[in-house]
Amino acid sequence: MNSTNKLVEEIRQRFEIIDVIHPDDQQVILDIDKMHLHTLLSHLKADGFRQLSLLSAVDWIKDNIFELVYIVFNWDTGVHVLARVKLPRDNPRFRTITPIYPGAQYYERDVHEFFGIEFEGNPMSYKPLFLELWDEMPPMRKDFDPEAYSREKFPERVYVPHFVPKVEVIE
Amino acid sequence: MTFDIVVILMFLGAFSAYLISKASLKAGAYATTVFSLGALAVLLMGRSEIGSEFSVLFMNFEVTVIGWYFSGVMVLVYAMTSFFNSFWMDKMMYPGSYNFLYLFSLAGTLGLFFASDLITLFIFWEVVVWSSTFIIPMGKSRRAAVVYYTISSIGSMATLYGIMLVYRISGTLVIQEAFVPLKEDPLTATVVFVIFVMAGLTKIGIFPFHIWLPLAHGSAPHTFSPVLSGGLVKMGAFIAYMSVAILPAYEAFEGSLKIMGIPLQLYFLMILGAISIVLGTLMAIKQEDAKKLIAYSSVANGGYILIGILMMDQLSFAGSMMHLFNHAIASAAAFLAIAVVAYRTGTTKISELGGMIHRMPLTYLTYLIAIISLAGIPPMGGFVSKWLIIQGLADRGLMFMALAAFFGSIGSFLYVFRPLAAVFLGQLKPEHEHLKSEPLMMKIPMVILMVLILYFGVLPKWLLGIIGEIQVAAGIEPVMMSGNTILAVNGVLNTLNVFMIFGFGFLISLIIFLLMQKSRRVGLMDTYTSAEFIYTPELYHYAGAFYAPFERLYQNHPSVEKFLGAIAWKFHELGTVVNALFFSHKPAVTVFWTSVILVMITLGGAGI
Amino acid sequence: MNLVNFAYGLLLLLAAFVFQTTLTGINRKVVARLQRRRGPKFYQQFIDIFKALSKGSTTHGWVFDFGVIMALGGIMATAIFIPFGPLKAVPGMDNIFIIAYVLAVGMLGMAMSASGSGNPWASIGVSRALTNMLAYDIPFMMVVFGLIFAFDSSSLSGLAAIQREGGLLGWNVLRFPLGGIVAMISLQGMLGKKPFDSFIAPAEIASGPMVEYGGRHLGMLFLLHEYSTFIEVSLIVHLFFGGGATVLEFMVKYAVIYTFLNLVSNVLPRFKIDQAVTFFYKVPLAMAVVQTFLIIFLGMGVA
Amino acid sequence: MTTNAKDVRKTWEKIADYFRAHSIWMKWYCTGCGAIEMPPTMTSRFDMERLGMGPMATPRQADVLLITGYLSAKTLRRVIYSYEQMQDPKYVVGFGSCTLNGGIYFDSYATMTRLDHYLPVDLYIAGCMPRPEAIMNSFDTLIKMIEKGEAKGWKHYQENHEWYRRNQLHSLKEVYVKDEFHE
Repeated sequence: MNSTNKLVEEIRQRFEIIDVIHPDDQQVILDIDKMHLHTLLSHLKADGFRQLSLLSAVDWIKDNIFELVYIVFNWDTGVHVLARVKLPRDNPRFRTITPIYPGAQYYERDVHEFFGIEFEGNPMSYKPLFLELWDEMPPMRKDFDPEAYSREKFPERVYVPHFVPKVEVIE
Repeated sequence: MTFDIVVILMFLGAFSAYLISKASLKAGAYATTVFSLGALAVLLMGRSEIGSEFSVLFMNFEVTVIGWYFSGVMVLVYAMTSFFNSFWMDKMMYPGSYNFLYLFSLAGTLGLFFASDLITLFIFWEVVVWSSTFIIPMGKSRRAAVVYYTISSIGSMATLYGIMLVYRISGTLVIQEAFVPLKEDPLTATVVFVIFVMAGLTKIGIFPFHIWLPLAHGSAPHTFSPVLSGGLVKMGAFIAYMSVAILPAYEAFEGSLKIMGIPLQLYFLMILGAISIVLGTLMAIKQEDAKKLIAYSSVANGGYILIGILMMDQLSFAGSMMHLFNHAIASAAAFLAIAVVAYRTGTTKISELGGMIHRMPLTYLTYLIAIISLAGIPPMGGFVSKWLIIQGLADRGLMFMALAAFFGSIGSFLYVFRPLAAVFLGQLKPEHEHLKSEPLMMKIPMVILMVLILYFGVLPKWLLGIIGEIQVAAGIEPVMMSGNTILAVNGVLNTLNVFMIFGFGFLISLIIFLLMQKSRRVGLMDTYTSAEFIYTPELYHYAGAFYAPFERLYQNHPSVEKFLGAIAWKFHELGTVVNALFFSHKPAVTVFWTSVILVMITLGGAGI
Repeated sequence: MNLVNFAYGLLLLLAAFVFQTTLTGINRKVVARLQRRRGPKFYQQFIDIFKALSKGSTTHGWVFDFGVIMALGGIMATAIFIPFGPLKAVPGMDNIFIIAYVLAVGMLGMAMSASGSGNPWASIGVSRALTNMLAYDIPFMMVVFGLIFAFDSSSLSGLAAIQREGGLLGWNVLRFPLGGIVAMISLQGMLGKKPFDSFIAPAEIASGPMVEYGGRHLGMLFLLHEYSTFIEVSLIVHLFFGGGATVLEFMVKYAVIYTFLNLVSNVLPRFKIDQAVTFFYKVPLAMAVVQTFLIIFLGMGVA
Repeated sequence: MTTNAKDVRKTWEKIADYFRAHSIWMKWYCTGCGAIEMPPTMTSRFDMERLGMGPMATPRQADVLLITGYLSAKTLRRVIYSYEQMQDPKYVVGFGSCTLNGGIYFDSYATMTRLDHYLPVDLYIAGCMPRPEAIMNSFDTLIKMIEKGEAKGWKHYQENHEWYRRNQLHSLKEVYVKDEFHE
């Protein structure tokens, strides 16, 4: 826990951290205000966290927020840092992190495509990535009904039962 | 007395072509066609007058069989290429001069082949060199002309020096008599031989004098490259023939060390020929420009011709003489096909082209037949000549020459196939979608050349008959034929039978093909793409670095060009030093150095 | 040359097809047994070929068709030149250089047709195949050159007859063992068997030149493959194993050599194309040059 | 099966069908997890080559399009493209319950639920996933079907092309798409 403790202490001194969780001795989860995320990531990158392992989103539909998740990794110490920020669910917008991690390009396109979150400053993120010719609401949003979509788009096989066994319910 | 008229007429024709060009460029271009075709007709009709002698002014000529044969090859290539001249008239800077020089160089070659004394030979040599030097920069590059002229002057100077040497020894300039006294003096004979052969090597483009070929052929006007490669290169073969046959080398070098029955001097030259084959092949494989590729193939084929001529025997020599003709028409045809493509698309870069077969099928066929002949595959002419050369080598057991010959002939599949696949086959680029087919005037020479290549591959009797006469004249056993069968020491070749069996196989194959279900025609982009949808034909075309894995094996090779470039650079630096020493801003320095040198010369002269 | 020659030629083609295709089928079974499988029926290869011929096909233009016809035609013509044991369709035409060069017609036809499909995989395959050819052919031709010099004959049946005069020890593979090894390695390359099969690699370049073929085109290519195998193995049998005084002797020798090469092929991995070139120029070419040198300058083994 | 004039095969077709039945070259469209069952089927334990079957590199050479596993909207486009590149006669085998009825992800926004809606499937192999025994058994069935001339999916596709095309367009909007790498 030493290495991460030191890291967290240092970050706490510099940034306003809402919450810190240690799920594992090499992993740290930081909840942070969205104003400070970019400075945090720049700091972490300068500190050796050269790899952006993942950028994804979580749809907290009851709280009416989107949570963006950034995972960065330090190859020297083997520490994962997961930074979370919260966005309002209606008209979700956030600034891009491609100037810090250029590899975020495709993650941002991915998140934009599946959640509809817009990344300002990254014009490429508006291009479709995986879903060809998608015309509905972004499919990973919780209010999207995949089953209805599937029924409408992809007709299901209708089974004609040849033989229905009689089931007697024994009290 | 038809031949003197031809030579004179060609010179007059050159001037009249220039005058006609002043009136109308197209008419001037057609005049080159008319004159060269006329020369061809006269040559063919005048076969009975072989052996006649004539003089014009102070120049003496004699029509020998070999001269007649060489001039026939040359005029044929010139005549066929001249059909293309009219299409480039508006693209040249000096079209009138081009027409003039075109015929002028032809006249020069004719005079060269008929010359019966050494001065005449030299005069016409210079005529050809100068006229072609002025044509080459009309294409892409001026540097090419400089390199061409430099290498040619090595040849010219060598010839001139050789002539003077011979004259000092024998006191005559008549070719047939001048070399006779040399037989008794092997050392002088070696010197004369090396000098004359060097002149030949510079023209035929043998290593290490090959560097001008790709440069000049690659950047000459598209209509002159076929002539350079098919025609003018053969002048070198003529000089090489002279130095071996007329000298005669085998008698003169009777006493020197022999390897497998070949005198050391000749063996050394053969090794140069072998190096040229390997080098030309390797370099041709990695060229990105179609014209340069064929130019390097000329280097390789020059190696074959040289080896064959040096052998001076029944088979290889005949093969070499025949290869000279086959290579002339095949490489002219290949260059012409590329010229058609360049005329329609404006480029000869392999990677910028593709799918030309869908726009100009006849050009494709011409190129195909030409390269089959160049690669020496039956039933085309090139096969017969390469077969003869290799049979001769096998008879003598010259294994290293044979190694080079095998490498060259299999390597030629690689390089000739590359433009075929990347320029003519493959995906058609969108910008070439609306290209027109080749014009009629371009079709005529291509069809004639195709027919000739095929004809002499199937029925080489007539050609080998003439070659037999050449061999008799050179004092060696002529190549034997019975019917259509060529009789070699180690085996026989009946070209007609090969052709017929090939036709039979083709027929069976065609029947199998036609018996089965008809095919469905699909577009070029409807191919297996790992199920991916692709809409960019230009990216879906494999053309650049065709043999990348193979090229990688010899990419860091030593190069004569680099070596010569380094020498040139050192020379340049020396010039700068001299310039700085002599021509500084103080006149006193110049005066000082001049007087120092004058004193040294005077003292040195006194010392002697 | 008259009609009888052509009739013989046709018969020879049929015999070669039946023989080689059966042998291929048997070899598929042998390989299967090597891998502890049951393997297909011995006539499976026939079924495959006829099935391919019976199917519909697509074409990418006239050169795509023409190339296939030219390839099969050229290879069939070459097969006619090959003596089937003592049987010859056309006498006096079994010159080794003629065969080596007529064989190239077929190669060129196939390469042309493959590139004519417009598929880059095909062009890559062709470029690899040609590079491969430059690698294996030169050592082979060098050895053949030595043989021709030694026996003053470039006729296949002539060379075979000379060997048979000396009995078993007269076989060139025993007289010139270095050359024999070179020829066997080169044959492996000619047949496109492992480790020299990178030009038809199915997983990397989607079977290379064959990528666009289906239906009758593919069937004809299978025929072509059978014939070229016949030609190439026959060359070795005639040049190094004394040919055949009878048809049966020829067939037995042929089958043994072919099966041996197949077994070797099945325990080897694959060379990259530049590795193949380097290998051929380092080992077999050196051996071939040494062998030819021994023949020409020392007369070793010539008797 | 009713026999009408169209179904009567000519003699040469019967012979051809014999060849086609005993030489089955497959293009495996390995879209999903089912592909893992193919290596044991091919190698010495079950040895599919003894039935004359084998994998082929490209759809041009293949007779059977074997779809092993889930098809998403994106892969279905490629499968249809591959199918159309194959040469007649061609057969489609749907492998696993995912091609049959959508399997466990029947309600996903991305996966197809029914392959025969888009392509003429000659044979389904049920199971999630079917074991090699099931595969061998089904190929045995396929061989018998081809030999009898019952596997006529490719003809059905030709005759009812409009119906298939309508279904494809309904689910996919466009079959031939331009994706970003070719803009």
